[in-house]
Amino acid sequence: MLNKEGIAKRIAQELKDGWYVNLGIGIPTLIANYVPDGLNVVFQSENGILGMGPFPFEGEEDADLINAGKQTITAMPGAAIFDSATSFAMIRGQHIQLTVLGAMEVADNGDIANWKIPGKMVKGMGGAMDLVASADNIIVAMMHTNRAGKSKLLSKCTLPLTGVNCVKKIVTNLAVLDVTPDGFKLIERAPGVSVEEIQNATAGRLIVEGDIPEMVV
Amino acid sequence: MLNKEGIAKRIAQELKDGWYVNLGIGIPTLIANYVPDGLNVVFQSENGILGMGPFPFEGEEDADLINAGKQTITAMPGAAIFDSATSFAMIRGQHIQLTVLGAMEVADNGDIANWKIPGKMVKGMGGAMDLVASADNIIVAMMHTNRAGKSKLLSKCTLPLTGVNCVKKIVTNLAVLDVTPDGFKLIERAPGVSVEEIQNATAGRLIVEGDIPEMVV
Amino acid sequence: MNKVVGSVELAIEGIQNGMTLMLGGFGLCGIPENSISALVKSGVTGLTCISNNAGVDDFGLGLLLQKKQIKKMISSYVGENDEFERQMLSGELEVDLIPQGSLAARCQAGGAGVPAFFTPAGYGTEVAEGKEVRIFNGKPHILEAALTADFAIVKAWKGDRFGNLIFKGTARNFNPLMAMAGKITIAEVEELVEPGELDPNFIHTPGVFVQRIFEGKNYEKRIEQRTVRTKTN
Amino acid sequence: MNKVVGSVELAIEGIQNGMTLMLGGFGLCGIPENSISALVKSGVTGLTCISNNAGVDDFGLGLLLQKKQIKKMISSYVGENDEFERQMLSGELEVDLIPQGSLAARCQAGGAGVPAFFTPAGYGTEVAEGKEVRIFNGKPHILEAALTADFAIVKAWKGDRFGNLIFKGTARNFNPLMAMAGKITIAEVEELVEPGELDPNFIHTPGVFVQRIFEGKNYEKRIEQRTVRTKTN
Repeated sequence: MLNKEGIAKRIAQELKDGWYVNLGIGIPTLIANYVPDGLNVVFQSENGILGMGPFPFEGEEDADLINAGKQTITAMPGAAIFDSATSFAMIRGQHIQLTVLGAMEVADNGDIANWKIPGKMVKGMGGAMDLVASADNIIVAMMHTNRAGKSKLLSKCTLPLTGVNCVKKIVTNLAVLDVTPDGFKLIERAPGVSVEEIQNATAGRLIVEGDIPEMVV
Repeated sequence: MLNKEGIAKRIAQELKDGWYVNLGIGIPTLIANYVPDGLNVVFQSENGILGMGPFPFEGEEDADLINAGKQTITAMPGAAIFDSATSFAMIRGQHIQLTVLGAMEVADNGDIANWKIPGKMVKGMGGAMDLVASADNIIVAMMHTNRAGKSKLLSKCTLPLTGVNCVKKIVTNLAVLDVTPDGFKLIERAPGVSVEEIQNATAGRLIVEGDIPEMVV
Repeated sequence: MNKVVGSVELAIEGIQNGMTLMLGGFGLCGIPENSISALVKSGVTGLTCISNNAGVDDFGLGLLLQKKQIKKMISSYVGENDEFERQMLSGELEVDLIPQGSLAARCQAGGAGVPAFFTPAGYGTEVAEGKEVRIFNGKPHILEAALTADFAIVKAWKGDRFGNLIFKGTARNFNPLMAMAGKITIAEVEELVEPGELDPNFIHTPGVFVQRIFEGKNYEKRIEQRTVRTKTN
Repeated sequence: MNKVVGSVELAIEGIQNGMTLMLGGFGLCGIPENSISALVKSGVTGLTCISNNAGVDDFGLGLLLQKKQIKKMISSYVGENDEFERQMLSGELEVDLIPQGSLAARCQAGGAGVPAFFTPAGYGTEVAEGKEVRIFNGKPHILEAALTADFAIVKAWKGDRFGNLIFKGTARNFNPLMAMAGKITIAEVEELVEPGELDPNFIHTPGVFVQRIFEGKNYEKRIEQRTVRTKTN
């Protein structure tokens, strides 16, 4: 089974040289720490920067340089800064090769819910609806089940949707799955996790074809 | 009767302090030479500059600094340069207080035709359609009649339209006229021009109420 | 051409009860601190505020919320604010949540005279309710309307007397878009300069979009999430 | 991340007969001179060119027109070009004339994933024929569709290896918009610099929009209308 860092590490293996990547808050943010050596990847933050670098050294924080999580950041050499409209032009216009974000629920048709729980305080969707509606390549990073032990991979989302038919791949603490027209297709098992455990933790349609390799993280 | 410079001088009297103004090619361009002393007016050229200044001194021409007529220009202190989309955002969003342009025909409902003569080479509308469809305050600067002596102030345009119900005021070699719901309203006569001469040269509905003063240019 | 106003009080003159305001900023980054303080002092109420976020309890728009001066918020994300939550759950405060990219594009469209446009964002979600859906290139889109405001209030790094503005870092965010969309746009700047001091090639907001400008005082520029790394030898 | 291509020939590789190109520039100001010359040499034909203007007889897109490599022009103004006029009147060349502001906005929309938007420009004229009309705030608008291109070719002043671009003066014009709207965007620059040399705060076109970049040679930068004044004592 993977922890959060493990999920981030596994997703980092999906990165390709030259990609522009938008990382959501939470597990996705950790991916920046695991970019394979020699790979040039540029991180976009939707509040208006391409070429986001690591956190600043203590004492070098700049209130005018934050990411979409409102954290102080740095800019890499070759960075570019722009307004929010230009930022979402990049996203909506499909100039960003990969979006990784968290989710509360994913359905086996690629629907995603990650912004609202009825009856609870709603904080808002931020940029998530634009990101999922626009990106060609969306990976969801999340735990396979919620705190109550219930599956987050469903046949139909129960929570208000963030986007429809958009998720392409899911990396959880248990598995890597592709979203296909026939449902979740199991691609890899997390270390030490059996196909049965994944089947038990998946409420939506799950396709298991042949031997499922254990992932190398 | 006014010559082209006279028309420009008369229109310059319409300028107000602090206005942003877009001047079309031809007579309108001349207006920049007659801005009343003490009035601060900023000229926009739709290819992407606010704060267009006079032509450069000989030897100081910059191929990268032109106006929408493709003429070499200068930039005033406090100028701003931007792309074509931002430029027309200013125009379409009604941030420009006055647009002055030429016309082949104006109808007494404010329609304007100034871009195309069927059967002749069509050069294109450039920014004229955006300008007339957007601006709140449009003055047409033109001769009252065409080279064949026919009126250019009509009850209905005969040429393909550039815009509808948009012209607010017309300054010709003969007169100043407002476009009202009831037709062209004569406001001023050019020096030495009689009301009868203006009536004879105007094919559209013309409203003459009371004494019509002679303009002071 | 001199758009400089002598004080923040003069800058916000004319902002009346029930008006719609746009306020630049992302979180607490790039917010018009001086203008917000003056709005609090002015006691103006019943405001509709279009702003990506709603500040925190004791800073930014949170200060207006504390005094119950805001009737409605139009935002994309409003977490990190207890008073906001209380007013929203009690029904005192109306909240209209909009996808962040649509919010940015709707402000830009408002400033650019584009009354409506199609976007894929929000299709199939409650954001799309009541909105026209149309398919382009096989993909469903929804029609979103432009946003404008009685006043837009933005914060820039430097600006000149003509209203030309430049922003620093990600404090740019929504500021240039909202500057376009205000019937009257107020810009507060950290440094007011003379026309000609800013390079015409590198103006972020051309002065035509700005009606009033002033140099703000005592910027706190509070950091919401101070994240750092430590130097290793 | 290195988008630099070693030659203009490599830059235009993949541009095939019948493709749609966007080319930046206003008149002869800010046009991709090196790329146009290479296209002429390449002999590629049947092109649809989206460009505000069509050059003059012996410069800019006029060079491609002379060789009859262009099938269709999408422009706002095409005067000052005899060969263009001849081909247009003889029916050899298709011409689609678009209001300049709509052309700019349609390119920007294409790059921004906005498939269509409403504009007042052209309502009541032949430009509106066949287009949806809708009234907003009492004013009629027409629905205009986004434009995209197989390749966009732009000219910048400086650019870095990541494709970040800055433009000089009014040579900016359509270049940043078209850079957004190309499936593949080629940037030729007067000066190629290293990442970090351009201030991140003042990038006109972020590198994400650019796929190939090279330093052009021997820019003529011809002036179409040389207008000057004389110094008086």
